[in-house]
Amino acid sequence: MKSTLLVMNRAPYAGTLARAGLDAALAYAAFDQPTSVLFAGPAVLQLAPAQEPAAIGRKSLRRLIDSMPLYDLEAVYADAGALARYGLAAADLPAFVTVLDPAAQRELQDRHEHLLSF
Amino acid sequence: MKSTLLVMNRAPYAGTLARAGLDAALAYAAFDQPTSVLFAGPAVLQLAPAQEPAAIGRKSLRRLIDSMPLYDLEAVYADAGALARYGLAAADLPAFVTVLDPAAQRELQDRHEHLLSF
Amino acid sequence: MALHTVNLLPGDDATEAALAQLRDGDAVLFHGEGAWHAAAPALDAWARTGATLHVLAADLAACGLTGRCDPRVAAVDSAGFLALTEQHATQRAWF
Amino acid sequence: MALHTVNLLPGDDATEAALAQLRDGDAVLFHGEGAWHAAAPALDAWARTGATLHVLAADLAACGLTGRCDPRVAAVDSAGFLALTEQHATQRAWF
Amino acid sequence: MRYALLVLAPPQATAVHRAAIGLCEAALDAGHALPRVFFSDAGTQVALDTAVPPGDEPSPREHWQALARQHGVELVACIGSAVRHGVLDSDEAARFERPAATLAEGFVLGGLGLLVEATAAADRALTFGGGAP
Amino acid sequence: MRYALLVLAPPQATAVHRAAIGLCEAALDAGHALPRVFFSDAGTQVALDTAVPPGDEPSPREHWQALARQHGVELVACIGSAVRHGVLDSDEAARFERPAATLAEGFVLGGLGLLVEATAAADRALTFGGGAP
Repeated sequence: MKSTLLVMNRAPYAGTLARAGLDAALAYAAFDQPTSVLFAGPAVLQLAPAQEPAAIGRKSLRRLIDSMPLYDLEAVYADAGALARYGLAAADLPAFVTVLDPAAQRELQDRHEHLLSF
Repeated sequence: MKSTLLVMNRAPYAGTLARAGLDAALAYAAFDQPTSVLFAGPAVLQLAPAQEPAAIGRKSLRRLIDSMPLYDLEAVYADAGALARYGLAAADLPAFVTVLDPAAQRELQDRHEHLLSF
Repeated sequence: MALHTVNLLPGDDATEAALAQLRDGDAVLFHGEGAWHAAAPALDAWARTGATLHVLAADLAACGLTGRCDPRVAAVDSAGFLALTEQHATQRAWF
Repeated sequence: MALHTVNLLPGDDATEAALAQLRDGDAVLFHGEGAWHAAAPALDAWARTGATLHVLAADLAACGLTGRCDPRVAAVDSAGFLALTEQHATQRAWF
Repeated sequence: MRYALLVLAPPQATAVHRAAIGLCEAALDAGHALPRVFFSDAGTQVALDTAVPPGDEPSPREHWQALARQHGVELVACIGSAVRHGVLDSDEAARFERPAATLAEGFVLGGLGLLVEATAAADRALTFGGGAP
Repeated sequence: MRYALLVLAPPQATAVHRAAIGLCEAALDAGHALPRVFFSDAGTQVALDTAVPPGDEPSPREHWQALARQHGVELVACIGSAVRHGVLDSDEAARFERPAATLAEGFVLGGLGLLVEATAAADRALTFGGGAP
């Protein structure tokens, strides 16, 4: 067993990589691995509220993220700089998400044995 | 028959879109359409000299571009700002390529009836 | 006059080149990932160009921004997109 | 200490975030589109971080930069890439 | 007016395909001509018959097929791109000794000349790209 | 040491696949263990048997297959991603009523548990992504 940080980098609906990353994070949690998730860069857009992607043939990733605590996955972090770039406020995010500055993101990374990037 | 400007936007070997764009440009020229090509943004890297992509399983796009005059395709342009960003000099480019600033790029666009982007 | 279809995230490094190609009378249609512009600080630079700004409604909804769309951006459906292509002879696709 | 594998073009909008994550003792491996850094003005910002800089030789050759590689960047083959993964416990992949 | 479309985005970029399909429907409803859509590069993957979209949502492929059925729009996948992306009609499957064709119903393979022909005859040429992975 | 790899890049990103394959070969030559490579999202397309690479260059698929043959590396394509991308083994082809399997020799389909298992047992976990279209 290794502590694993999954770093999300993609906006939610450009392709399917964002969804693949979330599915992987839920799998790590479901297999009882010590799991953390960092939403970095455009991936903070996955956290945006009120997403309604049915008309583009997709399911809401925010809804999937909201289910993370059901998998005991609550070590979930977001990149402060990216939130500002895209005009997202802390109040827009799920309550269990912690906002981190760059130095804190590096500390988070260094606390984990493995990193995977999506 | 319509005058057509093909705008290239992609670096040469990230995927296959750069190659698809060049193949399209050569097809327009081969079918005797009034054809121009603009290398914009990362696509100016397709013009870089001495590309040797055999070890990554690809064929040189610069070599393909060098063949454009054989198809009577010499209305070929490159984005000045992008060349500077990537450290390319005018001397690095094929002799038939004309470097354009943003205003001249817009004039080029406005002289064509159709634009296609790659 | 040209229609610029913009499938770029706010802050994408192609933005600067796109902004330099906008002219009075041009129209911009944000779609796909471009729809995030409708509530992003980066919108200001687009609004200063003199081009009219539009966003595809389905993509705006996907982003959760239907109720938060900047008033400088008009949401359009497919018929509105068609009208933009009728009014502008050429399209520059940014993606 | 971490290995940062960088498959980003010079000027990519993810660059700023990547630079902010570099520390003394880290290594950077430019590969894929990242290999264009080996002769681009954007390299300076990477060189100022204190991380060691490397580029995959096959990608450097694809870019036509084998003879133009900045002296601050070391070209490595697969064995050199392996050594970087042996020396650094974690990898941050930027793409 | 007469329209011609070039689609480069992979089918995973569902938003891009929806935008293109919506435009086609609007154009045809308004009485414009739109005889052909040309798919190139990763866009040809939308014609891959073995791709199974998730869940109950109709995929871009099914929307394009409906457009072809209802309006007679010709859907051409660039043959060069298609074979690289695993999209083979029965001729190409035989040529490359693959067990079965993978080209979805409603699509045909064709050369770049069909793109040139389409835009040369059109008043409007539109490109749809971007998105994915 | 023991390595685990996650590959997300589509096969059109040949440079990324070459880098990953080169690293695998170097690791195995140096005596490291590398029991499994896991392909997810667009990375699963490398296992699409109907894709025909251009010209005479060996494709990423053929390089991965050689690695599996020579070193016994298990090549697992994430089943969820694979079926979306048209990569079906015979079971999935039957389930979704497609005429033939499209999974290339040397690859297997499997769930995300196989990724979790691989990295949990590894000293090094590496991701290969980016590139294309």
